[in-house]
Amino acid sequence: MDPGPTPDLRVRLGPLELSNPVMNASGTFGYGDEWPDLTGTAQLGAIVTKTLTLEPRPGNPPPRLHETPAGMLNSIGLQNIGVARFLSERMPALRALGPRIIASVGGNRTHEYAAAVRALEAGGCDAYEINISCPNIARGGLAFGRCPLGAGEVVRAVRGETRRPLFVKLSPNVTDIVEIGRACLEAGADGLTAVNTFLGLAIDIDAERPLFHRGGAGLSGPAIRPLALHKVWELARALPGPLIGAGGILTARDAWEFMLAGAGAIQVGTGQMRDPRRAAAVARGLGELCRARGVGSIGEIVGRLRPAACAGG
Amino acid sequence: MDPGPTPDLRVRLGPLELSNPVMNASGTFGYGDEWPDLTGTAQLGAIVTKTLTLEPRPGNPPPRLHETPAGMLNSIGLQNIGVARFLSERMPALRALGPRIIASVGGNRTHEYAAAVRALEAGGCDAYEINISCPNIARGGLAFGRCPLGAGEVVRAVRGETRRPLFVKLSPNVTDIVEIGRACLEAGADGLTAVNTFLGLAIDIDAERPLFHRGGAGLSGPAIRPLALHKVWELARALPGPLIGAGGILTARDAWEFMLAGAGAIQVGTGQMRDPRRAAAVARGLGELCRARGVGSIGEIVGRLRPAACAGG
Amino acid sequence: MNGEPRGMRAAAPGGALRPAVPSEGAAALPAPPRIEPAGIIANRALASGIRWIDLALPGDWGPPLPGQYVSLALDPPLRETEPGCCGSGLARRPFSVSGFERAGAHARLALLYAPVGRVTRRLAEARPGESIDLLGPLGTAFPLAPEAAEPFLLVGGGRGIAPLLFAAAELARAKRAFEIFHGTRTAAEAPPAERIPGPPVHRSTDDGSLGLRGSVLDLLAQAAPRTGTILACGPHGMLAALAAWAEERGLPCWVSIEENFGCGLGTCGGCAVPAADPPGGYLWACRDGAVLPAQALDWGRWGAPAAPLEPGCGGEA
Amino acid sequence: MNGEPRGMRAAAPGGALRPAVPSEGAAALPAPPRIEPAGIIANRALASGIRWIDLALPGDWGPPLPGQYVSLALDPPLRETEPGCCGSGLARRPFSVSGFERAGAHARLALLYAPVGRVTRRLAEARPGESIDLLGPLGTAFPLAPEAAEPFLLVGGGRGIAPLLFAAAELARAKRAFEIFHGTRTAAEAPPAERIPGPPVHRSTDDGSLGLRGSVLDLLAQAAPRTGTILACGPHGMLAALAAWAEERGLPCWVSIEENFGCGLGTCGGCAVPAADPPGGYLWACRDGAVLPAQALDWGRWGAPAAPLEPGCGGEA
Ligand SMILES: Cc1cc2nc3c(=O)[nH]c(=O)nc-3n(C[C@H](O)[C@H](O)[C@H](O)COP(=O)(O)OP(=O)(O)OC[C@H]3O[C@@H](n4cnc5c(N)ncnc54)[C@H](O)[C@@H]3O)c2cc1C
Ligand SMILES: Cc1cc2nc3c(=O)[nH]c(=O)nc-3n(C[C@H](O)[C@H](O)[C@H](O)COP(=O)(O)OP(=O)(O)OC[C@H]3O[C@@H](n4cnc5c(N)ncnc54)[C@H](O)[C@@H]3O)c2cc1C
Ligand SMILES: Cc1cc2nc3c(=O)[nH]c(=O)nc-3n(C[C@H](O)[C@H](O)[C@H](O)COP(=O)(O)O)c2cc1C
Ligand SMILES: Cc1cc2nc3c(=O)[nH]c(=O)nc-3n(C[C@H](O)[C@H](O)[C@H](O)COP(=O)(O)O)c2cc1C
Ligand code: FES
Ligand code: FES
Repeated sequence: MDPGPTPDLRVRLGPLELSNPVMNASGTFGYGDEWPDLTGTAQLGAIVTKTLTLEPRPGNPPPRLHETPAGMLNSIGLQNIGVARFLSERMPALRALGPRIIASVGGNRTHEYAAAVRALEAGGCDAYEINISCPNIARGGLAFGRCPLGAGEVVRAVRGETRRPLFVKLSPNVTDIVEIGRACLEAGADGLTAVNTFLGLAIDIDAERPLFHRGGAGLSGPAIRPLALHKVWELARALPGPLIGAGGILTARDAWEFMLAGAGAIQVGTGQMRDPRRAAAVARGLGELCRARGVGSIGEIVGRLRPAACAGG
Repeated sequence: MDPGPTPDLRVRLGPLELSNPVMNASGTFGYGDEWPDLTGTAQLGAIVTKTLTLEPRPGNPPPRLHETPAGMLNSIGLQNIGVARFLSERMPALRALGPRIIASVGGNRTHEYAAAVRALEAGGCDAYEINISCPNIARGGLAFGRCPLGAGEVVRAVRGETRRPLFVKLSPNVTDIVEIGRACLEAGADGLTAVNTFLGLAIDIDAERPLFHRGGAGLSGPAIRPLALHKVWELARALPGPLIGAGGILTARDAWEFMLAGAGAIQVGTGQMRDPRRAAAVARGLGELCRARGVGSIGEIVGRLRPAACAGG
Repeated sequence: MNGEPRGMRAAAPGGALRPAVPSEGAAALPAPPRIEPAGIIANRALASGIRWIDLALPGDWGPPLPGQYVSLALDPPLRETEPGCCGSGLARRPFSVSGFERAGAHARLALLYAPVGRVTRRLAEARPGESIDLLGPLGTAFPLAPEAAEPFLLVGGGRGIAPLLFAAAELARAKRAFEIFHGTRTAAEAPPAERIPGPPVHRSTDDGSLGLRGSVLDLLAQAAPRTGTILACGPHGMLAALAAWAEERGLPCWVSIEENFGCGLGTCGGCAVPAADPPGGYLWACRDGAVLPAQALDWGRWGAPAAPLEPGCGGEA
Repeated sequence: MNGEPRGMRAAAPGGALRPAVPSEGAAALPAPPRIEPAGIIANRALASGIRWIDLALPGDWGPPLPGQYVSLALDPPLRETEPGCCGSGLARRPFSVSGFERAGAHARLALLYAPVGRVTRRLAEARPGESIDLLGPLGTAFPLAPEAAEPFLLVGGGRGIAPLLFAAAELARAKRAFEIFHGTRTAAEAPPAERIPGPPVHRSTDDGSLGLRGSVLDLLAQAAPRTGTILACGPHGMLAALAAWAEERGLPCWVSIEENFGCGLGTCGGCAVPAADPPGGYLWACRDGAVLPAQALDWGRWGAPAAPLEPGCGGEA
């Protein structure tokens, strides 16, 4: 049987062009340079680093992970080696792997985000993903991600430091994600990543304490997939900026749904923890789905979801 | 072995006393009078009716259900026979079953909620649960549940109609559930039920349309349990009113966690769809857990969760 | 407008099960549903993509009526001391009864199933000795009462043959006149003739590899029945076409329908299907059905069930 | 303060695996981890609550070093055309290697496991012929190099005997001096002596039903070793107590530790355990360990792992 022409998997996210729409999600793939052979890293459209802060951070005390039905709670607390060591120790290897490099950036205060990006500018990343949605740190993170003013402030500060493509990673723990997304775009972001983890709780019933030291933690994995998909769809219908979808994606079929809903690219996070080759498999699988469904270029399907039969009610 | 004294399962939710803390969640248990023998309905602390509206409602077109990883999306659309038929056709049988009866009440507009409660007053329910959180209807429901002003307005209107215990069922699809809960209590609610379903999306990838006619749908089941538990804990730490917990509870152990986090009673929804005896089994199981853990009265554990090891960060 | 399914109106308060549809046809009152562990006696392939499972139940279980179904959950029973979840699917899954007999202290229940998704594929791996959580019997029955017009015309598409096998066995036992029409995509998907009770089965296949090349509706049209009672089960498209065809010819037509089920007990409202009457209203496939008179449904308002993974059946539109 | 686990600092950029802890002891460089389907050869009970599984792997797999572990996922491989999920646990589960040998074109890997939860209980039901997705070999090894002080004192609590069995087999083969100390709750939970390579095993039980009544630490204290290298695995409380005991006596002590694992590859940061140096920093149990020198850990900052469902081991505080 003729497999047909090779589908074109290239996508464009505003100023950022990718060889295919699949990335890892930040934080489950280290700095991106580990285990390239095992994981098939070279097959990804882009590598997203663990969220980097200006200074190194030790992260939270254990336990940091807890499995829930079809999901995973984590409280890593942005453990990372800091921008300087990332640039000297990891960036060279990363660059050699081929895919685009997106540096995920975090901070406690607005000026820390800006300083981290400023420091990264020398390193030659292809784009930034500003993490204003980490639920596992005391300040910063989610505090910015739940308020349009705070989100806009961080984005403006970072925008002042770089002309590279700038994505903002949104929190789903909000009444109206569109409002936050809009504030980010208006403040100069090129696009949005949706979503980071949902706030959840696990309990140690013997100690009668929250299992995690910080109380709440972030839920990821297939459990949240329908919720993340809804958030992406809300954003896609309301805003013009390109979207990167994340939340529970394990297979190419899952990725396809996010792309139909409006994501120009997608990320695999928790899926990498089950199978470190997942993201690469999704990239290959999208090609196969294109073939099976007669799609010549994956870009065609982005946002092609028709309205609900009864959108108004 | 001596099983020890029978644990006391009675709980008090503000003005409402229950023989045990287990209820069904609204909407997965019909009007409560179906299949009493199969389900062991008499063993529940309270029966919560399907949400009732003043006039009958046909509900949404099929499909109405879709299974997701460890979860269930539904878009029932508050199909119900209306208050009048409920009172004449179902209430007598319901009353005969023994447990307290909590009428769940919905509406499109504030005055509809009030009118429904007014009409129900004759029927002798033990309490009301005001549903301002249904994601599956065009107007009302979630529209009220996502805004403190709207929520307060509905509660005030209903409070004007009844002196019976009044609970308000909150939506988790908000940035700050405490703010909504507070508005409800200030408007005269006796307590809060948390939570209704999370907004999610399923896609028919062949038709390239949302699977459900209304687009979004509500996610329930174990997938959301860690998220629901976190919402209950947020409310319990901030507000004085009694709480009823719901979201993914399948076993007594799940119920125990919600009670530690601050719920004085709990509801089993989707669990009933897997096993129509679930709620009754949870009620029995709580007794066994009390015995195994040396708890004489289940009320003792409510809200006993100690703070997180590092609450501040 | 009245949003309440008929079944709920017909049911006595308190939940005693009554046939929810006009009960002319029902031979007997259904047994109340129970939940029992069902031991697997045998579990084997019957045709390509079609399997057969024999389950052991307590001797006083049922009896189910032809057209009724049971609802399965595969995971081990939940333990109250552990967090609750669901290895293979959260909701139960419904399956029509394909055969039933009492054998001493036990009852033997047979299901015919297609391994199409999470639960059914795992069911295909279950082995004799394992046990499955079974809720049933549930739902309405085919009208096999004496006053129903003969011959019964049993029309099945693909795995839709499942409830018809049980109906055929009952009809054969009662010495009623009936014919069976079964359509599949290819010969390989057709269960062997000796597994189908009654007179020689009429066959069709999409590819002509067995019997008539065409749909099961073509097959029925070829037989051109003037009288009789149609009992049908199969994919949505086939049933919709059959309903129109039967209506045109004035033949009574009963269909066993499918939607995504939740509770199976008429308590969650998840299985709603558009009713002909009242217009805009719904029936609950789980309790008002799964067997319903074809005219009770508003086929125009009822889109095909959402994700049709089931194998074709000769004739799906 | 430096939040980065040592292992990550030691690892070459690009991710080549190097022993992440001081490598004096490591006999050889570990083989790079691979993902392979592992066929079940046998799967049976070894003692009460303890099972043994033999897995077939490709002949060029590994070899693993004693102390290394593998990471399992039981569900069938995901299909790219279907929604992805996880019947039995989303995350992989880590298990120490208990035995390994090459046998012609295949390699044979043995694990000892306790069916305590979702995945391990389902593993207990898996049958010969089925296949499991296996990632490994992973992590650091016990220091069995010539320069390590003899005798090796292998100290196991409950199922913590698992990695020690492999270490014992290697030590026996290399004709090194060693003793095994194993504590369980009762006699029924102790694997039969003939399954434990080397000299007669010293036993303790909480209830005195076998060997010394008391903890495995009591047992070791009774033996009062003056010299040697401790290799230990068991519940957190036991390891913490042992670490203190060894430190007091100046005995080198290596422990195989547990935390909830995510990736097993040092890329998610989920398995962090408090490091002695830098203070406030963390090691990654999955890649800096699972075998670590006891002094590398800050036991004071490390609470017991959260939900101790594992069977006791004689002596958990
Ligand atoms: C009354 C009735 C009787 C049936 N009798 C038979 C029978 O005798 N033999 C047989 O092979 N099949 C029968 N079915 C269909 C059978 O229930 C489905 O094939 C089965 O539920 C699929 O489950 P799964 O986990 O294997 O598939 P899934 O992985 O869940 O999905 C596969 C397909 O099943 C659909 N589906 C998902 N959840 C449900 C649900 N809760 N209920 C129904 N469909 C769902 C999906 O939309 C998809 O199309 C019957 C269905 C009904 C409603
Ligand atoms: C390096 C290492 C080596 C191990 N070697 C062995 C061995 O040789 N034999 C053996 O029997 N066990 C071993 N374990 C423990 C084993 O991994 C757990 O018993 C297993 O993961 C429990 O899985 P479950 O699904 O059956 O239990 P669950 O249902 O997940 O829960 C049971 C217990 O396991 C814990 N748990 C949950 N998720 C994880 C996770 N991702 N990783 C670890 N623990 C988790 C829970 O906190 C709970 O205490 C080892 C663990 C580690 C870290
Ligand atoms: C262990 C773990 C660590 C994570 N760390 C980060 C992080 O450092 N920065 C970030 O933006 N998101 C982080 N996330 C969130 C993921 O990038 C992703 O947004 C989320 O998990 C949803 O996708 P998934 O379901 O595919 O995992 C982390 C998630 C997990 C599970
Ligand atoms: C099929 C279905 C129907 C529901 N109908 C209602 C309803 O009528 N009124 C309401 O307040 N909540 C309704 N809910 C929400 C549940 O009562 C409950 O709040 C939610 O499902 C979370 O609990 P669970 O995970 O135990 O199901 C419904 C849920 C399901 C699954
Ligand atoms: S499946 Fe619940 S009402 Fe039919
Ligand atoms: S388990 Fe992921 S870093 Fe150790």
